[in-house]
Amino acid sequence: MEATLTSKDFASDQDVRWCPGCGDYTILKQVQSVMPDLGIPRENIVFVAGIGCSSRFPYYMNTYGMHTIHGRAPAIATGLKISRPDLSIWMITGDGDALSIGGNHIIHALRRNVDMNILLFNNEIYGLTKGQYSPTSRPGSVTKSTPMGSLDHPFNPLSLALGADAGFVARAMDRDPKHLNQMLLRSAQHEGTSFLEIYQNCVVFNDGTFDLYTDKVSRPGSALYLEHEKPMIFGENRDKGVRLDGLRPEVVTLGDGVSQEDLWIHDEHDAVKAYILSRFFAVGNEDGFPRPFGVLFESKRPAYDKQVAAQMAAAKTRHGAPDLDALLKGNETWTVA
Amino acid sequence: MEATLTSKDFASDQDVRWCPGCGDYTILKQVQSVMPDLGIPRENIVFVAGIGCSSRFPYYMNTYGMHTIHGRAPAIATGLKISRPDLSIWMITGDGDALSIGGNHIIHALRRNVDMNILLFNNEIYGLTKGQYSPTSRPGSVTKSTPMGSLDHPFNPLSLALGADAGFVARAMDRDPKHLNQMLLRSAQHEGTSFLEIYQNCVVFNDGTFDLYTDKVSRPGSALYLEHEKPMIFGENRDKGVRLDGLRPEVVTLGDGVSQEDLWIHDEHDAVKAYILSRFFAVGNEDGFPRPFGVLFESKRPAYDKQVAAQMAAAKTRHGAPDLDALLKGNETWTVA
Amino acid sequence: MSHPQITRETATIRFAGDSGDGMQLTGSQFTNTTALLGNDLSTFPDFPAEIRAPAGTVAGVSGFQIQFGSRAIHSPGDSCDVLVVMNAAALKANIKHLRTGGIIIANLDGFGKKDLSLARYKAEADPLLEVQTTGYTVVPVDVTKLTRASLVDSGLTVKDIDRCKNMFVLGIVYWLYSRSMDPTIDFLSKKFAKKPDLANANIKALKDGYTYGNATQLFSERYMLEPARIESGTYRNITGNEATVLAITAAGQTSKLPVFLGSYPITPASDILHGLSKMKHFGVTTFQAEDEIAAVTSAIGAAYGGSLALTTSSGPGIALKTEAITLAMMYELPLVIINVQRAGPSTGMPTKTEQADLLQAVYGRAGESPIVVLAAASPADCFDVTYQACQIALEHMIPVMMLSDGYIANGAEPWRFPNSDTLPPIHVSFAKPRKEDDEPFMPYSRNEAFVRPWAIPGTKGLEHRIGGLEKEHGTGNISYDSDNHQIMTTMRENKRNAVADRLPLLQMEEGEPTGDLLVIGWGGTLGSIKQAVMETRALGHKVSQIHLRQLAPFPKNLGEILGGFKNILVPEINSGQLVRLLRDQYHVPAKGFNRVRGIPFTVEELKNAFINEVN
Amino acid sequence: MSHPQITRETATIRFAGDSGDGMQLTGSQFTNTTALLGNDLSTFPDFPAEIRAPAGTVAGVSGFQIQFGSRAIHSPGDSCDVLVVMNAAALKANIKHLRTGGIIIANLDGFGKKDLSLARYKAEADPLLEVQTTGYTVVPVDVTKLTRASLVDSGLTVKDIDRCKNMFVLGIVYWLYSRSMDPTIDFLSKKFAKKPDLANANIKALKDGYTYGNATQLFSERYMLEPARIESGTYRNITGNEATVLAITAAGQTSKLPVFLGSYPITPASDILHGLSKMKHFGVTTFQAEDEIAAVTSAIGAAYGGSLALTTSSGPGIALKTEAITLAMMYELPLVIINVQRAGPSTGMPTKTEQADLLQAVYGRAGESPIVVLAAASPADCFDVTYQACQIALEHMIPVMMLSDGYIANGAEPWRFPNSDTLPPIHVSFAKPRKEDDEPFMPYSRNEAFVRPWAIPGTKGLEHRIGGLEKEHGTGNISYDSDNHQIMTTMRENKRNAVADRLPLLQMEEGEPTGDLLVIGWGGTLGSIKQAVMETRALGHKVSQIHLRQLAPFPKNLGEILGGFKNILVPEINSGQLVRLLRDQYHVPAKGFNRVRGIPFTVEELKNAFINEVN
Ligand SMILES: Cc1ncc(C[n+]2csc(CCOP(=O)(O)OP(=O)(O)O)c2C)c(N)n1
Ligand SMILES: Cc1ncc(C[n+]2csc(CCOP(=O)(O)OP(=O)(O)O)c2C)c(N)n1
Ligand code: SF4
Ligand code: SF4
Ligand SMILES: [Mg+2]
Ligand SMILES: [Mg+2]
Repeated sequence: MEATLTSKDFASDQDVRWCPGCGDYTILKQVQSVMPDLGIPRENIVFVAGIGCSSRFPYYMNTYGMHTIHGRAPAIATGLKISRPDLSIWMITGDGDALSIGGNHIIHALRRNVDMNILLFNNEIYGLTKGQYSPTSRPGSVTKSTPMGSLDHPFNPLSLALGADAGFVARAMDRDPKHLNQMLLRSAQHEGTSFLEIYQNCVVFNDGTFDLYTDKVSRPGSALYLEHEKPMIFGENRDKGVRLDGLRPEVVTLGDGVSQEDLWIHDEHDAVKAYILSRFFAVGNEDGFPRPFGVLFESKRPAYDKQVAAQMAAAKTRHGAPDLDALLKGNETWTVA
Repeated sequence: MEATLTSKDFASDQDVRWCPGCGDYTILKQVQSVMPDLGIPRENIVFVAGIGCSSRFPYYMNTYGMHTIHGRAPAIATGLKISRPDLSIWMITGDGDALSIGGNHIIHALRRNVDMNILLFNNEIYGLTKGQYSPTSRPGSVTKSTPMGSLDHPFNPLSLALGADAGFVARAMDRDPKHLNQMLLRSAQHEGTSFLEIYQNCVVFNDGTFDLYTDKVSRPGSALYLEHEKPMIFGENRDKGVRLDGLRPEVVTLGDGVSQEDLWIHDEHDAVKAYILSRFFAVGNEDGFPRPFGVLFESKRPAYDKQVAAQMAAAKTRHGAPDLDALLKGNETWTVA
Repeated sequence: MSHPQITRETATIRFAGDSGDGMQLTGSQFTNTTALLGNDLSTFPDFPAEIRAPAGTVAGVSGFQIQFGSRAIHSPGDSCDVLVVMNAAALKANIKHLRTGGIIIANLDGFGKKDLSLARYKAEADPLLEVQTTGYTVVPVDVTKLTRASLVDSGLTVKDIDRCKNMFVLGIVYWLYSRSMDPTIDFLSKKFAKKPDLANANIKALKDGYTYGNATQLFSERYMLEPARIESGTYRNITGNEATVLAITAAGQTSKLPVFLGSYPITPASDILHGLSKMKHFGVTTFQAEDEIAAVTSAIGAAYGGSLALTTSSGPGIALKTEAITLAMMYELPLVIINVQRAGPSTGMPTKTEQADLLQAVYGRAGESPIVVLAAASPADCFDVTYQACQIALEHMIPVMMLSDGYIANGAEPWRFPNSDTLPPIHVSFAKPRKEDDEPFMPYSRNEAFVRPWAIPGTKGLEHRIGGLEKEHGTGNISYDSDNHQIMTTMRENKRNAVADRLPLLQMEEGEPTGDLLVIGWGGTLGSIKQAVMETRALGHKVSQIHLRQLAPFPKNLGEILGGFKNILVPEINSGQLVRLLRDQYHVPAKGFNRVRGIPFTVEELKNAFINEVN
Repeated sequence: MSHPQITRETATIRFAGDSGDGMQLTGSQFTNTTALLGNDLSTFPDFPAEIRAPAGTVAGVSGFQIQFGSRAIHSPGDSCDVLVVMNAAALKANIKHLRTGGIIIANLDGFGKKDLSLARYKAEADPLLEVQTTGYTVVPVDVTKLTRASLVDSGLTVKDIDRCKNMFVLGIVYWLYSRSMDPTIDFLSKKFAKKPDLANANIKALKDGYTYGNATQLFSERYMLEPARIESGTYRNITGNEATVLAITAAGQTSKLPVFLGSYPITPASDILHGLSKMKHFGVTTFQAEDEIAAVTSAIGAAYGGSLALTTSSGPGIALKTEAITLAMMYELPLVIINVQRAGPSTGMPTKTEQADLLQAVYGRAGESPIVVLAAASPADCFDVTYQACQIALEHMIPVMMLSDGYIANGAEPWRFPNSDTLPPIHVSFAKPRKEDDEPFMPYSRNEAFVRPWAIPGTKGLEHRIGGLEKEHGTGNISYDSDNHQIMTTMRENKRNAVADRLPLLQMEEGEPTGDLLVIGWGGTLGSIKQAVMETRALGHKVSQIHLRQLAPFPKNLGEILGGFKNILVPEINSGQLVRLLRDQYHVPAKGFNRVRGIPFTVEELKNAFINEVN
C-alpha cells in the first residue's frame, strides 16, 4: 500500500509557521512530493533537525521526527542510524545550525559516512534569532550583530564538505523545484552521508541574496547545472561553457573555434575536479565563473552504520550465543562455605 | 637585549613529564630554539594549549601560557589575540584535542584567519587517556576502545584545513628537527592562522606509526620535501619525481626521457595544487605517492584581528571621543521637578 | 462637542494586532509621550513566538501593555482598562487581559469573514457582539477605511497607507487619555526625515485619529492623569537589555579597560550583543563566536589579556558554558556571565519569561566551584547590577553570573540615569613588571580578600602559566598534594564569600524589620511583589518585604533580618529555588509561592497569597 | 630454619615502585590469591598522574594497597603494616602510609646514587637508615641482583630478567603471609602461554623469592590469617568500572533491548567504554563520539530508536552534557548518564577521587529539569546501582544519573556475583501499532506513574514528532499556553518523584533507628564510614548509620529515620553537598564533616569526628 501514498500523506496536521514567502515552503513541498517515490513506509522515515527556522521542518512532516537542540542533529541522527540501520534518516539544518555551532558534528558525520541525507538550508543568515550574520554570510554583511559590516571570511560549505571527505556533495535552490526534486532523489539514493546544500531565501532578514541564481532572467547566465558525463554549458542561449586547461578552468564562448567537445566533461567521481568546481564561489560570480548546481561529487565508501552492524555480526559469530552467567562469573572465583 | 636570548631562556623551571622517548621532547626543543630567532620579547609570547599530553607544552615554556580545557584552545587564543593583537600567540594541540572535540573551533579559526600559529601534534592516538583511537587513527586500528579495530574513516587534516580556507598549511615531523625548525619559522612569519601538522611518535600507545617517514632509511623514498618553485624530487638517490599531466599527478623516475624540467614545480600559492598534494595520503603510501612535508599552501588574507582593530579605529574616528554621559542620557529625556 | 474629563490615578492600556500592524512601535510611542508627561509607568511587550506567523492568526498576534499613573508604578498591570485590537485574532488572544467592564477599541475592518476564520472563530460568529454582551464596552472603528480616506491625497500606495493605521489608532488613544501628540510628531519627522511623504502621512493619520476621537460619540468620557510624584531628576525610558549594554560600556570607561564580549545569539539575550556591537568607539569589541563555548572561552582569553571580559546567553547556552566558567573560576580571572533567563527547560518557550536558572547558577558546575551570583530586579536595575557585576569580577578576580530575565530584558521603565562621575570607581591594578633579581612572582599569592594578582602578557618578568589542574598555593605550579587541594578549595570558597564584606547591607524593601510575614523575592518580580505588599499593608497587615540582588554570597545581614519573622514566603517564577538556598543556609522554615507559567506574577495572586499567610 | 607463625585478624600491605616495576600487577596477584584463600579484602590502586613520569622520580611512583582479613573488611586501610618499596622515590612517596613500627621491604638496588638524586634525596642521605632510626623495621633485599642471579640461565635479556623483579618480591610477601603461590603460577602460565620462557622465568623468580624469605633471617616471624566468616557463596573480585560494565550488559539482556553507549574517553570513566566495547556479542554497540555532546546526543538518538542508551563521563565531560540531558528530560526518553567523579573543579586532579558533583547532578541544569540521581557505594555496589539506573530509566522514561567515583571505579573488592535469573526483570513495552481508525496516538499521555508511552520509529500509525519546546499535555504538540506549561512542569516533577514509590525503603546500615548520632553518607565512602561507625559503637557510643544510594528522589522513609536523631553528621569528600539537600528538604540541623583532599576518608579521622559529636 505504501506505493499508493501521495505527497499529502506526508503533511502533518500542524500549521506551518514560517513567514509568508519564506523559501522553506517550497523546499517542504518538494520533500513531501519526493517521499512517495522512495517507496519507504512512512513509519520507517525519521526527520531530525536542529534549531532554527528551517529546523522546524520535522513538525510539518507526517513521519517520525525529532526537533533537537542547536547544532547537534548530526550526532543525534548518527546515534539513531547506528542503532536502527533500518530507518531512512533525513537531517534538516540551517547554515548557523550546521556550520556555526554544529560544524564539528557535521564534518565528523561526513568523514564517518553514516547513511543519512543532510539538507542544509542556507539562507546566509540567522533567521530564528532575527537576523545576525552566519558563517556563510558574505563579508561586509550589515546585520543586527555587525552594524559596520561583518569581517568574517565565510565558509565555502561544499569545499569544507569535500575537505572532510564527504561522499556525496550537491547544491540546489528553493526556486528551482524540479531540479531540487531530482537532487533530493539523488541524495536519498546515495548510500552514506549525502550533503545537499539548498540556497533558501529568507524574505525577512536576507531577502534576495540568491536572486542572481534564482531569478529566472539572470539564472541561465549565472547558474551552471552539472550533469554527469555532460559538457559544462550555461548562458541564456546555452552558448557559454567551461573548459579546463590543465588545472586551470576557464569560461569560453561556444562557436568561434570552441565546440562542446572541448569543454570540461563533468565527472561526479573525480574528487579533485569536484573541489575545483566547489571553488566557483566568488560573490556575484565576480570571477566570471558560474555557480555550479547539481551533484559535484559522489563516491562509494562503505556506510559507517553498515560497518558497525557487520562488526557486531562478526563478534556474534566469533563468540556464539551470549552467556550472561559466564560473563558475571568471570575467570577467577572462590567459594565461601 | 631580547636579541641575546638563547633557547635556554625559554625553558621553564618545571620538570618535563612526558614519557621517556616521547616525540614531544624533540618538538619542545625545536620550539625553544626557534624562539630567540623571532626577536620577540619573551613577555609578549603566549602559548595556549588544550588538554592532552602535547597540551602540557605551555608549562615547559618560560613565556606566558595557558593550559586550557579540552578542544577550546583555538577559541581562547582567538579572544586573546583579538583583544591583544600585540601578542605572539602559539597554539599547541593534539589530534584529539584539535580534530575530535576541538574540530569546530579549529575550522572557524582557520576561516577567520586570526593571526596565530597552530602546532598540531599528530600521534594518531589519544595519549593522555591511555590509548584510544583518534580521528586521525588509521582504519582498523586496534586500541583500548576498538578491540576489533576502528571503523572510522580518518580525517585528512591538511585537506580539512584547506577545505576550511586555511591561509597557511604545512607538515613536519618530530624526527627531522632541522626541517621542523624551518617550518616553525615559516609558521611564525605567516600573518594569519598558520596550521602546522607535526607527526609525533607516541612511544607508549602508538609507537612507530610514522616510521616510514621518520626512519632515516625509509624516509628518502617515502617523504617528499616541498620547496617553493622547486621540482618535486625524492628517492634515496633523488631519482624519483612527481609529474602532473593535466589534473593527474604521477610518480616518475628521472633519467630515461624524464628530466627535472618535466616535473611538477611546487607553487605554494596554488590552492588547487595544494589540495592535490594534501591527497597524497594513502596509508603506507600504498598508492605509490610520497607523503609531502613542508609548506603545501600559503596565501595572503587579511588577519581577522587586524580587521577588528581597523573597524574599531574607524568607529572611533567616525564618532570622535566617547561621551559616556551623552550615551547614558540617550535621545529622549524628561525632568521631574 | 465636549466630553467630561475624568482624573485617574493609574491606567492600563494594551495594544494588540497582527505582527505586521506595528503595535510595538505604537506602544513605545505611547510610552515615551506618557513618560514625557511625567507619569510613572511600566511596560510589557508580548511578542509572538514566531518571526512572522501567518498574518491574521492568533499565533501572529503581537501585544504591548503599559500601566501608567500619577503614583509610583511597579508593574505593567494585571489587566488593562483599554484594549486596542486591530483584528479578530488580537481580540481572541487578548480578551483575557481586559478587566471586566473595560473598553475595547476594535478595528472593524479586521473582523471580516477571512479574519474570523484565520482567528479560528466560527464563520457565523460575531465576537465583538459576544464580548459586549459579557459586559465589556466595545468601540468599533473602521480604522482601515478611515485611514485610507484620510490619506487619499497622500499619493502613497494603499500598502503604505495601510501602514499608517496604527498612528490613526494611536491618535484616538492620545485623545482618550489627553496626551500631547508632539513627541510622536517629532519622532515621525525624524524617523522619516528622508521620506517626507511618509512622515506627513503618518502625522496626518495621527492627527485625524485624534480629531476622530474628539468629534465622535465613540466615548462618553475621557481621562487625564496628573504627573507622578516621583523622585525628582531627569529620566529616560529604558529596557533591561539596553540598561545592561550601558552598564557594560560604562564599566569599561570607569575601569579604563577595553571591553570584550564573546557571545552567540540567543533569545532573549541577543539584544545585548546587538547593543554592544554599536559601542566600538567606547573601546568595546564584540565577537560573535561559532557557539557558546567559543563565546565564553574567547572571553576567558581576553580576560587573561587584560580586558573586561563578558559573555551573554540564556538557558541552553549557559548550560554549554559551564565547563568553561569552572575554568575561569579555577584560573581566578575576572569574567562576567549574563544569563537572560527564559522559560525552560531545554528550548522551552524562548519568548516567555521564567526565573528557574538560579540553582544552576549557584550549584550547576562540576566540583566545588564557587562563583558570585547577582540578579537584577527591574529594567533600570539591570544597569546597577550589571555594573556591580563588572566591578566585583574585576576587583575580586572571579566569575560573576548576573541573572536577568526575558520580562525585564524587554520590559521598559523610566530611569533616573546617573551622571558618569557619580558611578562607583572600579579599581584595577595589574601586577607590576619584575626585574631579574626581584622576588620570584607568585601568581597565586593572595591579598586579605583572598584575591590573586592580575598579571597580563606583555608585563616583563611575570611570565607564568595558568591551567585547570589544581595549583600549588602561591606558586600556581601543578600540585597533586592532598593538603594543598584542601587549602586551595577553601581559599576559592573564602574568596567568593569575602565578596559579601564589600557589599552594602540589605535594606528592607517595604515594611518593618519585624512583623507577621516576610516576603522575599529576587530578580524581575520586584515590581509585582512590591505592589502586592503595599496593597496588603494598606489592608493593615504586618507584611514586610526584602528583595535579593545578591544570591551568592548572600548579604551579611540576611540571617539577622530573617530572624525578625516567624513566617517567610518566597514567591518565585519557578518550582522553588531561592527558598531552598534559604532553608539550607539559614535553617528557616521558609515557604515557597511558585508559578511556572512563562508570565509575570499578577499583583492579585500575590496579594491573595500574602493575605492567606497572615490570616 | 623455621619462623613462628602469628595469626592476625587483618593485615594491610602496600606495594610501591616505579611505574615500570609492575606494582599494579603484583598487587592484583596478591589480591586474587588472598581472595581465593577466603579472606575478605579491599584494595586501592594509587596511580601516578602522568602516563609515564620519568623513571625513578617521585612523580613516577605507582602504588597498590590491600587490606585483608578474617573479618569483614570495609576499606583498604588507613595505613599499612608492610610497605614494599622498589626504589628510593617509592619510599619517599609512601613512608607516610606506613604505620609506626611497620615493616619496609626495600629493594636495595633501587637506592643507588642515581636513584637518590632522582628521588630528590641529598647525595649523602641514607633514607633507609633514617626511617629505621625513626622506629620502622627495614628489610633490605638485593632484589635486582637476586633476580638476575636466579634467572642467569633463563636465556633472557637483562631487560626481560629485570621485569621479573616484582615476582621475586611477591614471592617474599607470599611467604611472609603464608599464601599459596599456585594461583599466580596459573596466571603466569596462562598469561605467557605463547612465551614459555617468560612464564618459566617469572615463576622461578616467584618461587626463589618465596624460598629466599624462608631461608633467610630477614624476618623474625611470619603471619597467617583465617578465612573470613563472610556470607557464604561464590565470589569473584571486581572493580567498580568492571561492575558497571557487567550491569549494563546484564540490563540489556534482561530488558531484551540493544544497548547503545555514546561516550568520549575521560579519566576515570574510560574503562567503562573499553569494557563495553568488548561486549558486542551481547548486542552492545559502543560509539566513541567526537566529543561529550555528541556522545550524549547520539545516545538520545538511540533512545528514540528503542535502545537502552547510556553515556559515561566525568566532571568536565558531564558539564558539557547538561544541555542535552535537559533535552532528554524534556523528551521523556530513557537515558542513563554515568558520572565517575574525579577531583575537580575543572581539570582538577584527574587521577584523584572526590564526590563534589552531587549538587550539579541534582540542580545543574537550566530551567526546572528534574531527573533521577543514584550513587554507588562500593566497587561491587556499582553493579546493583547501575542495573537499577537502567531499570528506572527504561520503566519511567526518564534520564537517570548514576554517580560513581575514581576510588570505587578503580578499587576492587570481592563480589558475590548474582545468577542471571535472580536479576530483577525489566519491563519494557513499546507502544503498539495503530490502525487508521483507532484513536489518535497521544505521545504525551501518561500512566499512573506519570510515564508516557515509548513509541519507536518503525511502528505503524504512531508517527509523531518530539522536541525541546514545551509540549501540549497529551498530544505533545508545541504549546506556549501558560496553564499548560505549569501542568507539564508539575507532571515532570511528579514523575521524577513517583520513582520513589517503586524503590525499597531505606534500611539502617548500622545501629538502631534512634540514638545519639546518625551518620549519613552516600557514594564511595560507605566502607570507611561503616568501619568507623562500628569502631565507635564498639566503644559503647549510640551511633547509627544510613547510607544513601538514592539522592533524587530520596527514599520515602528518609524523613522518618531522620526524626529518630537530634544529631546528624554527614561526612562527604566535598565542601558539603548532601547536607544541603537534607537541610533544605527535611529542615533538620544536619552538620557536615568535609574533607577535599582527593583521597578517601581515613577510618581514624571519621572515628574522631563521630566521638566528638557524641561527647
Ligand atoms: C544552544 C543554543 N544556542 C543558541 C540558540 C539560539 N538560536 C536558535 S536558531 C539559531 C540560529 C539559526 O540560524 P540557522 O541555523 O541558519 O537557521 P535559520 O533560522 O536561518 O533557518 C540560534 C543562534 C539556541 N536555540 N540554542
Ligand atoms: C571535556 C573533556 N573531555 C575529555 C577529556 C579527557 N581527555 C584528555 S586529553 C584527551 C585526548 C588526548 O588526545 P590528543 O589530543 O591527541 O593529545 P595527546 O595526549 O595524544 O597528545 C582526552 C579525551 C578531558 N580532559 N576533558
Ligand atoms: S525569518 Fe527568514 S528563514 Fe525564518 S521563516 Fe522568516 S523568512 Fe523564513
Ligand atoms: S603517552 Fe605517548 S604522547 Fe603521551 S607522553 Fe607518553 S609517549 Fe608521549
Ligand atoms: Mg540560516
Ligand atoms: Mg594524540
